[in-house]
Amino acid sequence: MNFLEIKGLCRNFGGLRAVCDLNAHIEAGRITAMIGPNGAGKTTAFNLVTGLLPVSTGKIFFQGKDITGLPPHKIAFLGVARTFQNIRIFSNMSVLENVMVGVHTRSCKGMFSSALRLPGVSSEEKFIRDEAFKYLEWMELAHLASMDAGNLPFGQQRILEIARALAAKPKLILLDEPAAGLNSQETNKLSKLIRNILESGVTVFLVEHDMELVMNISHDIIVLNNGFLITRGTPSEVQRNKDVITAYLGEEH
Amino acid sequence: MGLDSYIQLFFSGITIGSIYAMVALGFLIIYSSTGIINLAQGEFVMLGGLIAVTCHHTLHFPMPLTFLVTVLLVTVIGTLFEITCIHPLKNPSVLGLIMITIAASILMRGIAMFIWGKEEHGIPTFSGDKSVSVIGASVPPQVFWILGVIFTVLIILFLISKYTLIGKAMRATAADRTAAHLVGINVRKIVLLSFAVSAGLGGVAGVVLTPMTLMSFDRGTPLALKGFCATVVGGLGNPAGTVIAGLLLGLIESFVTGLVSSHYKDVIALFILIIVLFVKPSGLFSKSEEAKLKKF
Amino acid sequence: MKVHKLLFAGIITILVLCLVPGCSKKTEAPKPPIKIGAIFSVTGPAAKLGGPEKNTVLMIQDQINAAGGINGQMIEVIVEDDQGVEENTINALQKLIHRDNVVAIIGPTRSGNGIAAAPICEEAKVPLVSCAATLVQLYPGKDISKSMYRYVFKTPQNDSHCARTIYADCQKKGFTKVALITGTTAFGAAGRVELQTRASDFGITIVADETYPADATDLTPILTKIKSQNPQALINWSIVAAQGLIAGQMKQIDLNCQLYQSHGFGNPAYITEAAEGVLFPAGRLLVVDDIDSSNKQYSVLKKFKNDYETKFPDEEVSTFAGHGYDALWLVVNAIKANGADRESIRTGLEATKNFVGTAGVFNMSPTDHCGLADDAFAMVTVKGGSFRLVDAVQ
Amino acid sequence: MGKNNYIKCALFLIIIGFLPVFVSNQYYLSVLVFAGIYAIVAIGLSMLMGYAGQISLGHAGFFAIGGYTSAILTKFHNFHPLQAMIIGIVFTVFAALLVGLPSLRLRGHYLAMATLGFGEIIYVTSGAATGLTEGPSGFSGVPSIALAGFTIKSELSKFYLVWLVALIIMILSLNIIHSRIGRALRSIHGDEIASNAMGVNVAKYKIQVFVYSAALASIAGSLYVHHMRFVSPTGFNLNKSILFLIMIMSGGMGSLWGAVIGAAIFTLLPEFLGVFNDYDILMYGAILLGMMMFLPHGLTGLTTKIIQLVLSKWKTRTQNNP
Repeated sequence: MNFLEIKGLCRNFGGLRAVCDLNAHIEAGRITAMIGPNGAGKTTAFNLVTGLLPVSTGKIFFQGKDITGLPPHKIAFLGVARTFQNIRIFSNMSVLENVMVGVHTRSCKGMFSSALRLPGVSSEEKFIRDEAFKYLEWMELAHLASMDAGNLPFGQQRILEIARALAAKPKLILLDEPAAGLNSQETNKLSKLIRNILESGVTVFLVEHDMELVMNISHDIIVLNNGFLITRGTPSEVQRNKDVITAYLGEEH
Repeated sequence: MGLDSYIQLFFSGITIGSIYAMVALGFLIIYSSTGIINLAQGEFVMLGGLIAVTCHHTLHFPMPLTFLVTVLLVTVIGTLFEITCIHPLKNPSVLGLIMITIAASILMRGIAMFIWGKEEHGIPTFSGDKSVSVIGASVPPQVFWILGVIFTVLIILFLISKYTLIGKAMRATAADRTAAHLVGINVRKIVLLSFAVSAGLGGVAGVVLTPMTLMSFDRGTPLALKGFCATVVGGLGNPAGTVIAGLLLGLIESFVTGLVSSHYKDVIALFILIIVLFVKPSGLFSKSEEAKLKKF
Repeated sequence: MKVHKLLFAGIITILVLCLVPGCSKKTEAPKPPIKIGAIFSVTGPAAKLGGPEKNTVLMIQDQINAAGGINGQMIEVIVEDDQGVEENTINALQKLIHRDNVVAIIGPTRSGNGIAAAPICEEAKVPLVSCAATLVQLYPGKDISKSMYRYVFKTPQNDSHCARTIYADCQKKGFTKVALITGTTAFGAAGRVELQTRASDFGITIVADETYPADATDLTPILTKIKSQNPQALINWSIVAAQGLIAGQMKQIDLNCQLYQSHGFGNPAYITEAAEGVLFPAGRLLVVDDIDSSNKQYSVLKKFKNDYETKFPDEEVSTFAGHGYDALWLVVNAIKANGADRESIRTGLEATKNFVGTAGVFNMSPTDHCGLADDAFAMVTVKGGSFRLVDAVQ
Repeated sequence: MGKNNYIKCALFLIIIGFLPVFVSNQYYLSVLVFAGIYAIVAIGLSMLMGYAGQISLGHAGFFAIGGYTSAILTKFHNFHPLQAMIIGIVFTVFAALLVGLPSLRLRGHYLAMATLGFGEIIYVTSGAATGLTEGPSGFSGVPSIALAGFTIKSELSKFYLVWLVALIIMILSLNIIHSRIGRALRSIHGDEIASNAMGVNVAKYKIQVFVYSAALASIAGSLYVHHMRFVSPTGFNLNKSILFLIMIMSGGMGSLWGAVIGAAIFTLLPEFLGVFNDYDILMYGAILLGMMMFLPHGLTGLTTKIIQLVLSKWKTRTQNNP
C-alpha cells in the first residue's frame, strides 16, 4: 500500500482537460518531484491532492485512506501540509503568529474555553508559542519573530511559508515551486533544507522547474505534459528518456 | 378582481419597476467599472427631482429645458462626487468605499434639506392629468412619459455600449481594469464617465418620477435600497439582466400588494433578494462561472 | 508594543476632558428666566410637523417676553430636536430635566416618542404637555376614560374624537361599506385600531383594510385592490407624504368614492387640485375665515394665523403649529395662575378651565388630561384649492 | 491575552469607576449608558469585521431580536430580565445561524447585501406584527433590570451595569483574539485559502464569530430596552446598522479598543452637534465623510501614526546631538 496513491485522476475546466487519467504514487521517506513544461497540470494536480480543487473523476488515497473530495482542512489534519506557488502568507500577522497558525492542527482549544481562559488554555498557548519558535530557529528566522510577515523580503517569505507548513509536523509536505525566484546561492540553501526536512521524517513531494535542484535532490521524478503522465523514474532514467526531451525541447528536424 | 384591475396593477408595476431599473443601472455602471457599490445612487434621483422643481418653478424653464438642465446638473454633481471623494483615495477597502458613499448620501440629504426645506415639491405632469383608458384600466399619461423616456435612454445606452469606441472602452474596463489599462484605455476617464452617466440616469429617473409622486429631501434612500436589490438579483454583471430584474421587482411588488396584502410588500422584495443571494449569488441572468471570476 | 499604551491613555484622557461640563456661567439676570423645555421632531420623518411646532413655540416666547414676560419674569423655551427617534427623545428629556432643570416640557411631536417620554416625566415629576395625538397606549387597558399619568397632558384631539366624527358623517351620508387605508406609523396604526373598533357602533362594515409604509409613493396597487371591493367611502389615516397623493391617484384609476382624511391632513402643502371635495375633521384653525366672528375661537385663531403667516411668509399655518401654540399657552397660563414650579404647574394644568386654544376649548380635569370635547372638531373640506368649513360651503 | 492588555483593562476599570465622580449629571450618565450599550455591539462587530473580514450591514436585526424578546417577555409575561435576555440570545443565535450558514459562500458586497436584507426584514416585521410587538408605536413600561433584589433604576447604577458588562465582554473577546481561535480568524482574513490548507475549518470559525457577534448585539439590545424602558422599531432601522459600522470604522478596524472609543465618540457627537440644530445631519455627514476619507485606519490608526512620527523625530534629534 503506497504512501500516496493517485488513480485515474481527471480535472477539466469547461472544455480544457487540465489533468486527465493521471496514475502516480509516492513512497514514504523519499523526495519525489513532479516536473513538466508550463501548463502541464502540475499545480492543478497539487491542488486536487490537497482538496483545493474538486476532482472531476478519479481517486486519491493517503496512507490507504480515500481523501478524494475532503475539504483542505480535513486533509491537513491527516498530516498533509503544503506551500503555494505564489506565496500565501498572512501578511496581517507577525512572523511568529504565521507559524503559530501552522501549529493549529496540533492544538484543540475551542472558542468557549479560550474566552473563559479555562485551565489548559494558557499551557496550550505556551506549547504553541514554543513549537513555533522552535521551527523559526530551525529556519533561522527567529530574529524576525515579531516583524510583520508582509515586510519580509521575498526569499525569507518563502522560507516562512515552509516553516509554517513544517510547524504542523506533517507526514507529507507538498512544496509548490519553492525555488521560484530564488538566486543560485538561496537555491543551494534550499536543497540542503529539503534534505534536512526529509531527515526529520517528513516525506517531500515537490513541483519544480529548476532542473539542477530537481535532479540532484529527488529520488523519483514524475513527468507530466498536457495533463498526461509521460514517464516516472530516477533522475538519470528521466534525463535519457526521449519523450521527456521532446516534451521540453520539441522535435529535432 | 377583473381584467382591468390586472392591467392596472401591470401598469403601476411597470412604472415603479422602470424607476428601479434606472437606479439599478446606475449602480451597475459604477460597480462594473470601479467595483464600488454607490449607496448614494438614490440621492441622484432625489437631486434630479428637486433640481427640476427649482428649474421649473423659480427659473420658469419650459419642461424640455428643465429636463436637459436637470440631467446635466446631476451629471456634474456625480462627476464632482467622484473627483472629490473617490479619486483621491489611494487603495480603499471594499468597506471603506461603502462607508464613503453612505457618508456622501447623508451629506447630500443634509444639503438638499438646507436648499429645498422639508416640504414635498412637485412639477406639473408633462401632458396633463387626463387618464387614458387602456383595455379597461385607466392610466395617467405621465406613465407613458416615464416608460417612453426610460426605454429610449436604455436603448441609447445599449447602442452606445455596443457600437461606439467609448462604449467598448467602458465594457473593457468593466471586464478587467488592469487589462484595460494595458491596452491604452484611459481608465481614469472611464471611471469619471461612469459616475457621470449613472448620475445622469438618476437625474432622468428623478425628473420623470417627480410629477407623479412629488419629491422631498429624504425620498432618495428607499429607492436606492430597492434599486440595489434589482442590481444584485439581476446579476452584478449584465445590464439587460439588471433592467429586467428592476421591472420584475416593480411588477412583483405591485401584484403582491394588489392580490395578497400590502402589509408585507417591502418584506417580499427583500425576501427575493436574500433567496437569490443564497441560491445563485451570481444573479438570475448572469452565468455563475463568470461571476466567480469577479474579484471583490 | 509600548506605543499602544501611550496612545490608549492619551485618547481616554481627551475623552474625559471633553465630557466635563464646562458651561460658562451666564451673567445673572435680575430674575432668572423661567425655563420651559420643548422636544420636537424638527428633522427626520416627521419634520413637517415638528418644524411648524418649533416655529410657533419660539414665536410665542418672543411675544410673551416682549410683553414683559409672566408677572415680570421672562420665559426661555429650550427646543431640542429628537429627529423622530425615541432614543434622542430620552436623551433630550434627561438633558432638559437634569441639566437645564426646566419646569415643564412641551412635545414630543410623534406618538412613539410621546409614549416613550411619558413614563420618564411621570417618574421625574415634570409636567409634560404632548403634541402627539396617540397616547391611547398609556391608558390602562387602552380605555381613555381611566385616569392616565398624573404629569402627562396632551393638546391634540384624541383619535377617538376623529374616528367618531368621520363615522358620524358617513352615517349621515348613508355610507355603510367603508374601506380603510392607513400608514404604518404610530399615528396610522392607532387610527386603524380606532376605526376598526368603532365601525360597528355606526353600522358600518369595513370592506378593505390596507396599509402602506412611510416612504410609499405609488398607492395605485392598493387603490386598485380597494376599487374591486367598490366601497362607498375610503378613509385614509396617516401622517406621511403619501396622504397628499391619494386623491390624485384615486382619480387616475377612476375610484370615485368619497375620500375622508384624518386630522393629520391639516397641512395646506397637501392640497392638490385632485383633493377637491375631500372631507376630514380638523381644528377650526384651518378655516378661520369661514367661522363666524361670534365663535369663541375666532379671535384667537385669527390673531395666531396672522402672526404666524407674517413671521413665516413662505408657510401657511397648520394644525400642527396649533398644537405647539396650545401646549405653550397651557403651560404659561398654569404658571400665571399657580406659580413657576413643577408641582404647581401640574395642578395649574389640571385645573385649566375653558382655555380657548386653536384645537378647541380645553377643560381639563384629574381624569381628562386632554380637555377637548367632540365639538373641538369641525368637518373641513377642500374647495377652490383651499380648506373650507363644510357648514360654510353647504 | 498579553500583559499589555491587562494594563488596559485595569485602566478601563479605573475610568469606569471614577468617571461618575467627574460626571454626576444624569443627562451625561444616560448618554454614557447608550455609549456602553453600543460599545458591546461594536466589540462583537469589530471581531466579525476587523478579524474575520466579514461585512455585516444588518446587526441592528440581532439588536432588535434581543431587545424585543426582552421587552415582550418582561412586560407581558413578567419573566425575570436575565431569563428574558438569555432567551433573547437563543433566538438571536438561531437567527444568526439562519442568516450566517448560507451566506458563508458570499463575500464582500454580496454578504453586505444579504445581512442588510435580513436587518430590513426584521425592522419591517417588527413594525407590521402588531399582535406581537404592538406595531410601529412600540410600547413602554418595560421594567428595569433587578439583580439580587436590587433594581437597577438610577442612571448611575445603569451606567455601572452596562459598562461592567462591556468590560467583561472586552476581556472575553481579548482572550479569544489572543488565542488559537483569534489567530485562526486573522489567518482567514489574511488569506482564506492558505488558512484552510493549514487546517483551519474556515466555515466553522466564520459562523462561530458571526454568532458570537450576534449574541453580543442581542445582549446589548436587551440592555437597550431596559435602559429606555421602551421599545419601538425606530430604534432598530438601517441607520442603526450603519451607526454600528461608523463606530468601528472610526475607531479603527482591527482594534477592539478602537471600537469602544468609536462607540463612545459617535454616541456623544450628536449631543454636541445639537448646536447646529436643523442642520446637524449636514454636519454629521461632513464629519463622517472626512473621517472615512482621511482616516482610513480610524482614530487608533491616526494616533499610532502621530506617536510614531513623534518618536521617530525624537530619535533623529537625539542621534545627531547625543
